Amino acid sequence: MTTADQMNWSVRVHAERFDPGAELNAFTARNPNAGAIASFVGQMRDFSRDSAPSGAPISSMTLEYYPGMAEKQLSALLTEARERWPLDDASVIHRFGTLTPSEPIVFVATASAHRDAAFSACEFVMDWLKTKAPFWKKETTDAGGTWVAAHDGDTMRAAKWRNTKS
Amino acid sequence: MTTADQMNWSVRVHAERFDPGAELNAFTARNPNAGAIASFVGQMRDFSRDSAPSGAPISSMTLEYYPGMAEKQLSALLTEARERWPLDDASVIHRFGTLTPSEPIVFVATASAHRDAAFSACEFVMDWLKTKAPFWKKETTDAGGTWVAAHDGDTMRAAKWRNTKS
Amino acid sequence: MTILYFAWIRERVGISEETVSPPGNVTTIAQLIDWLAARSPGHAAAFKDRARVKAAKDQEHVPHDSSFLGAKEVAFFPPVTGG
Amino acid sequence: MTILYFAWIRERVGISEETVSPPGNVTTIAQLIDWLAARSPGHAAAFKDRARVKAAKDQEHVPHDSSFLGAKEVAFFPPVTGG
Repeated sequence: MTTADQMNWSVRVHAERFDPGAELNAFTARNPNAGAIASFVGQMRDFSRDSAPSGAPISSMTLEYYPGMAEKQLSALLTEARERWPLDDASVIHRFGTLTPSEPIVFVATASAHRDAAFSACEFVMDWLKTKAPFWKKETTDAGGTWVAAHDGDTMRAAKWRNTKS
Repeated sequence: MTTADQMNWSVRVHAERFDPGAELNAFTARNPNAGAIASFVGQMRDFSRDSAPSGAPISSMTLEYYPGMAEKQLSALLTEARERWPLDDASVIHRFGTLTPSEPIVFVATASAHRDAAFSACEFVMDWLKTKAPFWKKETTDAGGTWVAAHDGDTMRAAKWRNTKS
Repeated sequence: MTILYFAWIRERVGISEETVSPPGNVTTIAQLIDWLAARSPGHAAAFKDRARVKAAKDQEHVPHDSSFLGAKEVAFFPPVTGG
Repeated sequence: MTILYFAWIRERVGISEETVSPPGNVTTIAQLIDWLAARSPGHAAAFKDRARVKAAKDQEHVPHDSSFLGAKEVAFFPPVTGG
Protein backbone atom coordinates (compact mmCIF):
# COMPACT_ATOMS: atom_id res chain seq x y z
CA MET A 1 0.00 0.00 0.00
CA THR A 2 1.58 3.26 -1.06
CA THR A 3 1.15 6.66 0.51
CA ALA A 4 -0.64 7.77 -2.63
CA ASP A 5 -3.25 5.05 -2.11
CA GLN A 6 -3.82 6.05 1.48
CA MET A 7 -4.37 9.69 0.59
CA ASN A 8 -7.70 8.75 -0.92
CA TRP A 9 -9.09 7.23 2.26
CA SER A 10 -11.60 9.79 3.37
CA VAL A 11 -13.65 10.76 6.40
CA ARG A 12 -16.17 13.56 6.12
CA VAL A 13 -18.46 14.85 8.88
CA HIS A 14 -20.73 17.67 7.86
CA ALA A 15 -24.22 19.15 8.24
CA GLU A 16 -24.96 19.40 4.52
CA ARG A 17 -27.09 16.74 2.89
CA PHE A 18 -25.13 14.45 0.57
CA ASP A 19 -26.12 12.44 -2.50
CA PRO A 20 -25.39 8.71 -1.97
CA GLY A 21 -25.42 7.95 -5.70
CA ALA A 22 -22.97 10.74 -6.47
CA GLU A 23 -20.76 9.56 -3.60
CA LEU A 24 -20.84 5.97 -4.87
CA ASN A 25 -19.91 7.09 -8.37
CA ALA A 26 -17.10 9.31 -7.09
CA PHE A 27 -15.82 6.36 -5.06
CA THR A 28 -15.92 3.90 -7.97
CA ALA A 29 -14.32 6.52 -10.25
CA ARG A 30 -11.34 6.84 -7.95
CA ASN A 31 -11.03 3.04 -7.82
CA PRO A 32 -11.37 2.02 -11.46
CA ASN A 33 -9.55 -1.28 -10.99
CA ALA A 34 -11.11 -2.49 -7.77
CA GLY A 35 -13.25 -5.44 -8.79
CA ALA A 36 -15.48 -5.16 -5.73
CA ILE A 37 -17.16 -2.09 -4.23
CA ALA A 38 -19.42 -2.55 -1.21
CA SER A 39 -21.39 0.34 0.22
CA PHE A 40 -23.96 1.15 2.87
CA VAL A 41 -26.44 3.99 3.25
CA GLY A 42 -28.18 4.65 6.56
CA GLN A 43 -31.37 6.63 6.06
CA MET A 44 -33.48 8.49 8.58
CA ARG A 45 -36.76 6.68 9.20
CA ASP A 46 -40.06 8.45 9.65
CA PHE A 47 -41.10 6.56 12.77
CA SER A 48 -39.49 6.09 16.12
CA ARG A 49 -38.35 2.92 17.87
CA ASP A 50 -38.02 4.83 21.12
CA SER A 51 -40.63 7.55 21.45
CA ALA A 52 -43.84 6.93 23.35
CA PRO A 53 -46.02 5.87 21.68
CA SER A 54 -43.58 3.61 19.83
CA GLY A 55 -43.93 4.06 16.09
CA ALA A 56 -44.88 7.71 16.47
CA PRO A 57 -44.14 9.75 13.35
CA ILE A 58 -40.91 11.70 13.54
CA SER A 59 -40.97 15.18 12.12
CA SER A 60 -37.24 15.72 12.36
CA MET A 61 -34.09 14.45 14.00
CA THR A 62 -31.10 16.31 15.38
CA LEU A 63 -27.70 14.67 15.38
CA GLU A 64 -25.34 16.07 17.98
CA TYR A 65 -21.68 15.14 17.70
CA TYR A 66 -18.28 15.66 19.27
CA PRO A 67 -16.23 17.65 16.76
CA GLY A 68 -12.68 16.37 16.51
CA MET A 69 -13.32 13.09 18.28
CA ALA A 70 -15.88 12.00 15.67
CA GLU A 71 -13.44 12.45 12.78
CA LYS A 72 -10.66 10.84 14.82
CA GLN A 73 -12.74 7.76 15.68
CA LEU A 74 -13.96 7.33 12.10
CA SER A 75 -10.39 7.57 10.77
CA ALA A 76 -9.30 5.00 13.34
CA LEU A 77 -12.07 2.66 12.15
CA LEU A 78 -10.87 2.90 8.55
CA THR A 79 -7.29 2.25 9.66
CA GLU A 80 -8.44 -0.80 11.61
CA ALA A 81 -10.40 -2.04 8.57
CA ARG A 82 -7.32 -1.58 6.38
CA GLU A 83 -5.25 -3.66 8.79
CA ARG A 84 -7.79 -6.48 8.82
CA TRP A 85 -8.69 -6.77 5.13
CA PRO A 86 -6.91 -6.24 1.79
CA LEU A 87 -8.63 -2.97 0.89
CA ASP A 88 -7.82 -0.55 -1.89
CA ASP A 89 -9.86 2.28 -0.43
CA ALA A 90 -12.56 3.17 2.08
CA SER A 91 -14.71 6.20 2.68
CA VAL A 92 -17.14 7.29 5.37
CA ILE A 93 -19.49 10.25 5.46
CA HIS A 94 -21.59 11.12 8.51
CA ARG A 95 -23.92 14.04 8.97
CA PHE A 96 -24.76 16.12 12.00
CA GLY A 97 -27.42 18.75 12.59
CA THR A 98 -31.10 18.60 11.74
CA LEU A 99 -32.42 15.96 9.33
CA THR A 100 -35.87 15.13 8.00
CA PRO A 101 -37.21 11.64 7.22
CA SER A 102 -35.63 9.62 4.38
CA GLU A 103 -32.53 11.82 4.33
CA PRO A 104 -29.23 9.92 4.28
CA ILE A 105 -27.39 9.94 7.61
CA VAL A 106 -24.31 7.86 6.90
CA PHE A 107 -22.48 6.43 3.90
CA VAL A 108 -19.68 3.88 3.98
CA ALA A 109 -17.92 2.49 0.92
CA THR A 110 -15.07 -0.01 0.60
CA ALA A 111 -13.08 -1.10 -2.44
CA SER A 112 -11.10 -4.30 -2.83
CA ALA A 113 -10.03 -6.90 -5.34
CA HIS A 114 -11.90 -9.33 -3.11
CA ARG A 115 -15.66 -9.31 -2.69
CA ASP A 116 -15.64 -10.78 0.80
CA ALA A 117 -13.08 -8.23 2.01
CA ALA A 118 -15.18 -5.35 0.68
CA PHE A 119 -18.35 -6.67 2.34
CA SER A 120 -16.72 -7.53 5.67
CA ALA A 121 -14.87 -4.23 5.95
CA CYS A 122 -18.00 -2.22 5.12
CA GLU A 123 -20.08 -4.05 7.72
CA PHE A 124 -17.26 -3.82 10.26
CA VAL A 125 -16.99 -0.05 9.85
CA MET A 126 -20.76 0.35 10.28
CA ASP A 127 -20.89 -1.93 13.33
CA TRP A 128 -18.04 -0.20 15.10
CA LEU A 129 -19.20 3.25 14.07
CA LYS A 130 -22.46 2.47 15.88
CA THR A 131 -20.64 1.93 19.18
CA LYS A 132 -17.56 4.18 18.89
CA ALA A 133 -18.32 7.29 16.83
CA PRO A 134 -19.56 10.09 19.12
CA PHE A 135 -22.92 10.98 17.58
CA TRP A 136 -26.25 11.19 19.41
CA LYS A 137 -29.70 11.24 17.84
CA LYS A 138 -32.62 13.21 19.22
CA GLU A 139 -35.94 12.55 17.54
CA THR A 140 -38.70 15.12 17.44
CA THR A 141 -42.29 13.85 17.45
CA ASP A 142 -45.59 15.52 18.38
CA ALA A 143 -44.79 14.48 21.94
CA GLY A 144 -41.53 16.46 21.91
CA GLY A 145 -37.86 15.56 21.68
CA THR A 146 -36.48 12.17 22.73
CA TRP A 147 -32.87 11.06 22.85
CA VAL A 148 -32.55 7.75 21.05
CA ALA A 149 -31.40 4.94 23.34
CA ALA A 150 -28.40 2.81 22.43
CA HIS A 151 -29.29 -0.73 21.42
CA ASP A 152 -27.70 -3.81 22.91
CA GLY A 153 -27.78 -5.39 19.47
CA ASP A 154 -25.31 -2.78 18.21
CA THR A 155 -22.88 -3.56 21.00
CA MET A 156 -23.14 -7.28 20.28
CA ARG A 157 -22.62 -6.78 16.57
CA ALA A 158 -19.52 -4.69 17.21
CA ALA A 159 -18.20 -7.25 19.69
CA LYS A 160 -18.37 -10.06 17.15
CA TRP A 161 -15.50 -8.44 15.21
CA ARG A 162 -13.16 -8.49 18.21
CA ASN A 163 -12.04 -12.03 17.59
CA THR A 164 -12.53 -12.04 13.84
CA LYS A 165 -9.73 -11.63 11.40
CA SER A 166 -10.17 -12.03 7.68
CA MET B 1 -45.08 -8.77 2.82
CA THR B 2 -47.73 -7.49 0.46
CA THR B 3 -47.91 -8.01 -3.27
CA ALA B 4 -47.32 -4.31 -3.72
CA ASP B 5 -43.99 -4.62 -1.93
CA GLN B 6 -42.93 -7.55 -4.03
CA MET B 7 -43.66 -5.76 -7.27
CA ASN B 8 -40.65 -3.57 -6.65
CA TRP B 9 -38.19 -6.44 -6.42
CA SER B 10 -36.32 -6.23 -9.65
CA VAL B 11 -34.03 -8.26 -11.87
CA ARG B 12 -32.53 -6.70 -14.98
CA VAL B 13 -30.18 -8.35 -17.45
CA HIS B 14 -29.11 -6.15 -20.32
CA ALA B 15 -26.21 -5.19 -22.58
CA GLU B 16 -26.43 -1.44 -21.98
CA ARG B 17 -24.04 0.14 -19.50
CA PHE B 18 -25.73 1.26 -16.28
CA ASP B 19 -24.89 4.01 -13.78
CA PRO B 20 -24.37 2.52 -10.27
CA GLY B 21 -24.96 5.86 -8.53
CA ALA B 22 -28.22 6.46 -10.39
CA GLU B 23 -29.30 2.89 -9.58
CA LEU B 24 -28.48 3.35 -5.88
CA ASN B 25 -30.45 6.59 -5.77
CA ALA B 26 -33.43 5.05 -7.56
CA PHE B 27 -33.31 2.17 -5.08
CA THR B 28 -33.15 4.41 -2.00
CA ALA B 29 -35.91 6.62 -3.46
CA ARG B 30 -38.27 3.66 -3.73
CA ASN B 31 -37.42 2.67 -0.13
CA PRO B 32 -37.63 5.97 1.75
CA ASN B 33 -38.29 4.32 5.11
CA ALA B 34 -35.75 1.50 4.99
CA GLY B 35 -33.13 2.47 7.55
CA ALA B 36 -30.46 0.29 5.94
CA ILE B 37 -29.46 0.03 2.29
CA ALA B 38 -26.52 -2.24 1.37
CA SER B 39 -25.20 -2.41 -2.15
CA PHE B 40 -22.46 -3.98 -4.22
CA VAL B 41 -20.88 -3.03 -7.53
CA GLY B 42 -18.72 -5.49 -9.45
CA GLN B 43 -16.43 -3.71 -11.87
CA MET B 44 -14.43 -5.05 -14.77
CA ARG B 45 -10.72 -5.07 -13.98
CA ASP B 46 -8.05 -4.18 -16.47
CA PHE B 47 -5.84 -7.17 -15.82
CA SER B 48 -6.47 -10.87 -15.96
CA ARG B 49 -6.20 -13.50 -13.25
CA ASP B 50 -6.35 -16.24 -15.86
CA SER B 51 -4.62 -15.24 -19.07
CA ALA B 52 -1.03 -16.20 -19.73
CA PRO B 53 0.94 -14.24 -18.74
CA SER B 54 -1.10 -13.66 -15.58
CA GLY B 55 -1.74 -9.98 -15.05
CA ALA B 56 -1.82 -9.30 -18.79
CA PRO B 57 -3.80 -6.18 -19.66
CA ILE B 58 -7.34 -6.90 -20.80
CA SER B 59 -8.58 -4.81 -23.68
CA SER B 60 -12.17 -6.03 -23.41
CA MET B 61 -14.37 -8.73 -21.99
CA THR B 62 -17.38 -10.49 -23.43
CA LEU B 63 -20.07 -11.81 -21.15
CA GLU B 64 -22.10 -14.62 -22.65
CA TYR B 65 -25.31 -15.59 -20.88
CA TYR B 66 -28.27 -17.94 -21.06
CA PRO B 67 -31.34 -15.77 -21.77
CA GLY B 68 -34.32 -16.83 -19.69
CA MET B 69 -32.38 -18.99 -17.27
CA ALA B 70 -30.26 -16.04 -16.09
CA GLU B 71 -33.31 -13.94 -15.17
CA LYS B 72 -34.98 -16.98 -13.60
CA GLN B 73 -31.96 -17.83 -11.43
CA LEU B 74 -31.49 -14.23 -10.31
CA SER B 75 -35.18 -13.96 -9.37
CA ALA B 76 -34.89 -17.21 -7.43
CA LEU B 77 -31.90 -15.79 -5.53
CA LEU B 78 -33.89 -12.71 -4.50
CA THR B 79 -36.79 -14.92 -3.39
CA GLU B 80 -34.41 -17.05 -1.35
CA ALA B 81 -32.91 -13.90 0.21
CA ARG B 82 -36.39 -12.64 1.09
CA GLU B 83 -37.19 -15.91 2.83
CA ARG B 84 -33.99 -15.79 4.88
CA TRP B 85 -33.91 -12.15 5.96
CA PRO B 86 -36.44 -9.43 6.80
CA LEU B 87 -35.99 -7.41 3.62
CA ASP B 88 -38.06 -4.54 2.29
CA ASP B 89 -36.65 -4.74 -1.21
CA ALA B 90 -33.85 -6.13 -3.34
CA SER B 91 -32.57 -5.43 -6.82
CA VAL B 92 -30.02 -7.02 -9.12
CA ILE B 93 -28.66 -5.80 -12.45
CA HIS B 94 -26.28 -7.88 -14.56
CA ARG B 95 -24.85 -7.03 -17.93
CA PHE B 96 -23.99 -9.19 -20.91
CA GLY B 97 -22.13 -8.43 -24.11
CA THR B 98 -18.85 -6.60 -24.56
CA LEU B 99 -17.40 -4.51 -21.73
CA THR B 100 -14.25 -2.46 -21.38
CA PRO B 101 -12.16 -2.06 -18.18
CA SER B 102 -13.71 -0.29 -15.18
CA GLU B 103 -17.24 -0.68 -16.52
CA PRO B 104 -19.76 -1.97 -13.98
CA ILE B 105 -20.75 -5.61 -14.52
CA VAL B 106 -23.17 -6.27 -11.70
CA PHE B 107 -25.13 -4.27 -9.12
CA VAL B 108 -26.98 -5.70 -6.12
CA ALA B 109 -28.90 -3.62 -3.58
CA THR B 110 -30.91 -4.67 -0.53
CA ALA B 111 -33.13 -2.62 1.78
CA SER B 112 -34.14 -3.50 5.33
CA ALA B 113 -34.95 -2.00 8.69
CA HIS B 114 -31.99 -4.05 9.92
CA ARG B 115 -28.42 -3.34 8.94
CA ASP B 116 -27.23 -6.92 9.36
CA ALA B 117 -30.09 -8.27 7.22
CA ALA B 118 -29.27 -5.82 4.42
CA PHE B 119 -25.55 -6.74 4.49
CA SER B 120 -26.09 -10.50 4.74
CA ALA B 121 -28.69 -10.61 1.98
CA CYS B 122 -26.55 -8.51 -0.36
CA GLU B 123 -23.50 -10.71 0.17
CA PHE B 124 -25.63 -13.87 -0.12
CA VAL B 125 -27.06 -12.76 -3.47
CA MET B 126 -23.56 -12.01 -4.81
CA ASP B 127 -22.10 -15.30 -3.53
CA TRP B 128 -24.87 -17.41 -5.01
CA LEU B 129 -25.00 -15.41 -8.22
CA LYS B 130 -21.33 -16.34 -8.72
CA THR B 131 -22.15 -20.05 -8.70
CA LYS B 132 -25.72 -20.18 -10.05
CA ALA B 133 -26.37 -17.40 -12.55
CA PRO B 134 -25.51 -18.60 -16.08
CA PHE B 135 -22.97 -16.00 -17.26
CA TRP B 136 -19.54 -16.71 -18.70
CA LYS B 137 -16.69 -14.25 -19.07
CA LYS B 138 -14.23 -14.28 -21.93
CA GLU B 139 -11.31 -11.89 -21.61
CA THR B 140 -9.49 -10.46 -24.60
CA THR B 141 -5.79 -9.70 -24.21
CA ASP B 142 -3.00 -9.28 -26.75
CA ALA B 143 -2.65 -13.06 -26.60
CA GLY B 144 -6.27 -13.56 -27.73
CA GLY B 145 -9.47 -14.59 -26.00
CA THR B 146 -9.55 -16.67 -22.82
CA TRP B 147 -12.58 -18.04 -21.01
CA VAL B 148 -12.31 -17.14 -17.34
CA ALA B 149 -12.08 -20.21 -15.10
CA ALA B 150 -14.45 -20.66 -12.18
CA HIS B 151 -12.82 -20.18 -8.79
CA ASP B 152 -13.04 -22.67 -5.95
CA GLY B 153 -13.30 -19.75 -3.54
CA ASP B 154 -16.63 -18.75 -5.06
CA THR B 155 -18.05 -22.23 -4.56
CA MET B 156 -16.88 -22.26 -0.95
CA ARG B 157 -18.33 -18.83 -0.27
CA ALA B 158 -21.68 -19.88 -1.70
CA ALA B 159 -21.62 -23.11 0.32
CA LYS B 160 -21.21 -21.26 3.59
CA TRP B 161 -24.79 -19.94 3.25
CA ARG B 162 -26.30 -23.43 2.98
CA ASN B 163 -26.39 -23.92 6.73
CA THR B 164 -26.78 -20.28 7.66
CA LYS B 165 -30.07 -18.72 8.58
CA SER B 166 -30.38 -15.19 9.88
CA MET C 1 -35.76 -31.64 -27.64
CA THR C 2 -33.54 -28.59 -27.92
CA ILE C 3 -29.92 -28.77 -26.79
CA LEU C 4 -28.14 -25.50 -26.01
CA TYR C 5 -24.40 -24.96 -25.67
CA PHE C 6 -22.64 -22.03 -24.04
CA ALA C 7 -19.15 -20.55 -23.73
CA TRP C 8 -16.23 -22.84 -24.64
CA ILE C 9 -18.54 -25.84 -24.90
CA ARG C 10 -20.47 -23.96 -27.61
CA GLU C 11 -17.20 -23.04 -29.33
CA ARG C 12 -16.00 -26.65 -29.39
CA VAL C 13 -19.30 -28.12 -30.58
CA GLY C 14 -19.37 -25.37 -33.21
CA ILE C 15 -23.06 -24.55 -32.84
CA SER C 16 -25.11 -22.91 -30.11
CA GLU C 17 -28.24 -24.97 -30.51
CA GLU C 18 -29.53 -28.18 -32.08
CA THR C 19 -32.66 -30.30 -32.01
CA VAL C 20 -32.12 -33.96 -31.19
CA SER C 21 -34.14 -37.13 -30.57
CA PRO C 22 -32.06 -39.49 -28.44
CA PRO C 23 -33.07 -43.19 -28.31
CA GLY C 24 -35.24 -44.50 -25.48
CA ASN C 25 -32.38 -46.05 -23.50
CA VAL C 26 -30.81 -42.59 -23.06
CA THR C 27 -32.53 -41.13 -19.99
CA THR C 28 -29.98 -39.42 -17.75
CA ILE C 29 -27.90 -36.32 -18.39
CA ALA C 30 -24.76 -38.48 -18.24
CA GLN C 31 -26.15 -40.82 -20.91
CA LEU C 32 -27.20 -37.84 -23.00
CA ILE C 33 -23.64 -36.52 -22.81
CA ASP C 34 -22.28 -39.91 -23.98
CA TRP C 35 -24.76 -39.97 -26.84
CA LEU C 36 -24.08 -36.36 -27.90
CA ALA C 37 -20.30 -36.85 -27.65
CA ALA C 38 -20.51 -39.44 -30.44
CA ARG C 39 -22.14 -37.01 -32.90
CA SER C 40 -18.97 -35.22 -34.08
CA PRO C 41 -15.32 -34.60 -33.17
CA GLY C 42 -16.46 -31.14 -31.95
CA HIS C 43 -18.99 -32.71 -29.61
CA ALA C 44 -16.38 -35.17 -28.41
CA ALA C 45 -13.95 -32.33 -27.65
CA ALA C 46 -16.64 -30.34 -25.85
CA PHE C 47 -17.57 -33.24 -23.58
CA LYS C 48 -14.06 -34.64 -23.07
CA ASP C 49 -13.73 -33.44 -19.48
CA ARG C 50 -17.09 -34.28 -17.90
CA ALA C 51 -16.19 -32.71 -14.55
CA ARG C 52 -16.13 -29.31 -16.23
CA VAL C 53 -19.53 -29.72 -17.89
CA LYS C 54 -22.61 -28.42 -16.08
CA ALA C 55 -26.18 -29.09 -17.19
CA ALA C 56 -29.55 -27.41 -16.91
CA LYS C 57 -32.94 -29.00 -17.61
CA ASP C 58 -35.53 -26.43 -18.63
CA GLN C 59 -33.37 -23.68 -17.11
CA GLU C 60 -32.77 -25.34 -13.74
CA HIS C 61 -29.38 -26.67 -12.68
CA VAL C 62 -29.37 -30.50 -12.59
CA PRO C 63 -26.74 -33.14 -11.69
CA HIS C 64 -25.42 -35.57 -14.30
CA ASP C 65 -27.19 -38.54 -12.75
CA SER C 66 -30.63 -36.97 -13.06
CA SER C 67 -33.17 -37.77 -15.74
CA PHE C 68 -33.77 -35.30 -18.55
CA LEU C 69 -37.02 -36.98 -19.64
CA GLY C 70 -39.80 -34.51 -20.32
CA ALA C 71 -37.41 -31.62 -20.90
CA LYS C 72 -38.11 -29.09 -23.63
CA GLU C 73 -34.52 -27.89 -23.50
CA VAL C 74 -31.30 -29.15 -22.00
CA ALA C 75 -28.29 -26.85 -21.80
CA PHE C 76 -24.60 -27.64 -21.36
CA PHE C 77 -22.08 -25.10 -20.15
CA PRO C 78 -18.91 -24.67 -18.10
CA PRO C 79 -19.07 -23.59 -14.44
CA VAL C 80 -20.49 -20.08 -14.42
CA THR C 81 -18.23 -17.04 -14.06
CA GLY C 82 -20.55 -14.05 -13.85
CA GLY C 83 -20.75 -11.31 -11.26
CA MET D 1 -8.81 21.10 32.22
CA THR D 2 -11.82 21.37 29.94
CA ILE D 3 -14.89 19.22 30.62
CA LEU D 4 -17.32 18.66 27.73
CA TYR D 5 -20.89 17.37 27.97
CA PHE D 6 -23.02 15.95 25.17
CA ALA D 7 -26.64 14.98 24.48
CA TRP D 8 -28.88 14.52 27.53
CA ILE D 9 -25.93 14.79 29.89
CA ARG D 10 -25.26 18.26 28.45
CA GLU D 11 -28.97 19.12 28.80
CA ARG D 12 -29.05 18.09 32.47
CA VAL D 13 -25.82 19.85 33.40
CA GLY D 14 -27.14 22.90 31.57
CA ILE D 15 -23.86 23.79 29.88
CA SER D 16 -21.81 22.15 27.13
CA GLU D 17 -18.37 23.01 28.46
CA GLU D 18 -16.61 24.18 31.60
CA THR D 19 -13.06 24.57 32.86
CA VAL D 20 -12.32 22.88 36.18
CA SER D 21 -9.39 22.25 38.52
CA PRO D 22 -10.15 19.16 40.59
CA PRO D 23 -8.12 18.55 43.78
CA GLY D 24 -5.09 16.27 43.73
CA ASN D 25 -6.86 13.28 45.26
CA VAL D 26 -9.24 13.10 42.25
CA THR D 27 -7.37 11.03 39.67
CA THR D 28 -9.76 8.57 38.01
CA ILE D 29 -12.72 9.21 35.76
CA ALA D 30 -14.99 7.72 38.45
CA GLN D 31 -13.59 10.11 41.06
CA LEU D 32 -13.97 13.00 38.63
CA ILE D 33 -17.64 12.07 38.14
CA ASP D 34 -18.17 12.08 41.93
CA TRP D 35 -16.47 15.44 42.22
CA LEU D 36 -18.41 16.99 39.30
CA ALA D 37 -21.74 15.58 40.53
CA ALA D 38 -21.38 17.69 43.68
CA ARG D 39 -21.10 20.95 41.73
CA SER D 40 -24.84 21.55 41.11
CA PRO D 41 -28.21 19.78 41.08
CA GLY D 42 -27.90 19.66 37.26
CA HIS D 43 -24.55 17.89 37.50
CA ALA D 44 -26.02 15.50 40.05
CA ALA D 45 -28.94 14.67 37.73
CA ALA D 46 -26.61 14.18 34.76
CA PHE D 47 -24.38 11.73 36.65
CA LYS D 48 -27.11 9.94 38.60
CA ASP D 49 -26.98 6.74 36.55
CA ARG D 50 -23.25 6.07 36.14
CA ALA D 51 -23.83 3.01 33.96
CA ARG D 52 -25.24 5.28 31.26
CA VAL D 53 -22.31 7.71 31.34
CA LYS D 54 -19.43 7.19 28.94
CA ALA D 55 -16.16 9.11 29.07
CA ALA D 56 -13.44 10.17 26.67
CA LYS D 57 -9.99 11.47 27.62
CA ASP D 58 -8.53 13.70 24.90
CA GLN D 59 -11.02 12.23 22.40
CA GLU D 60 -10.33 8.57 23.15
CA HIS D 61 -12.87 6.31 24.86
CA VAL D 62 -11.73 5.44 28.41
CA PRO D 63 -13.23 3.30 31.20
CA HIS D 64 -14.36 4.84 34.49
CA ASP D 65 -11.49 3.27 36.45
CA SER D 66 -8.81 4.87 34.29
CA SER D 67 -6.81 7.95 35.21
CA PHE D 68 -7.56 11.27 33.55
CA LEU D 69 -4.32 12.88 34.71
CA GLY D 70 -2.58 14.83 31.96
CA ALA D 71 -5.77 15.27 29.94
CA LYS D 72 -6.46 18.55 28.19
CA GLU D 73 -10.13 17.67 27.83
CA VAL D 74 -12.43 15.07 29.32
CA ALA D 75 -15.87 14.50 27.78
CA PHE D 76 -18.97 12.85 29.24
CA PHE D 77 -21.78 11.53 27.08
CA PRO D 78 -24.41 8.78 26.82
CA PRO D 79 -23.76 5.63 24.77
CA VAL D 80 -23.44 6.77 21.16
CA THR D 81 -26.34 6.41 18.72
CA GLY D 82 -25.00 7.54 15.35
CA GLY D 83 -25.01 5.72 12.04
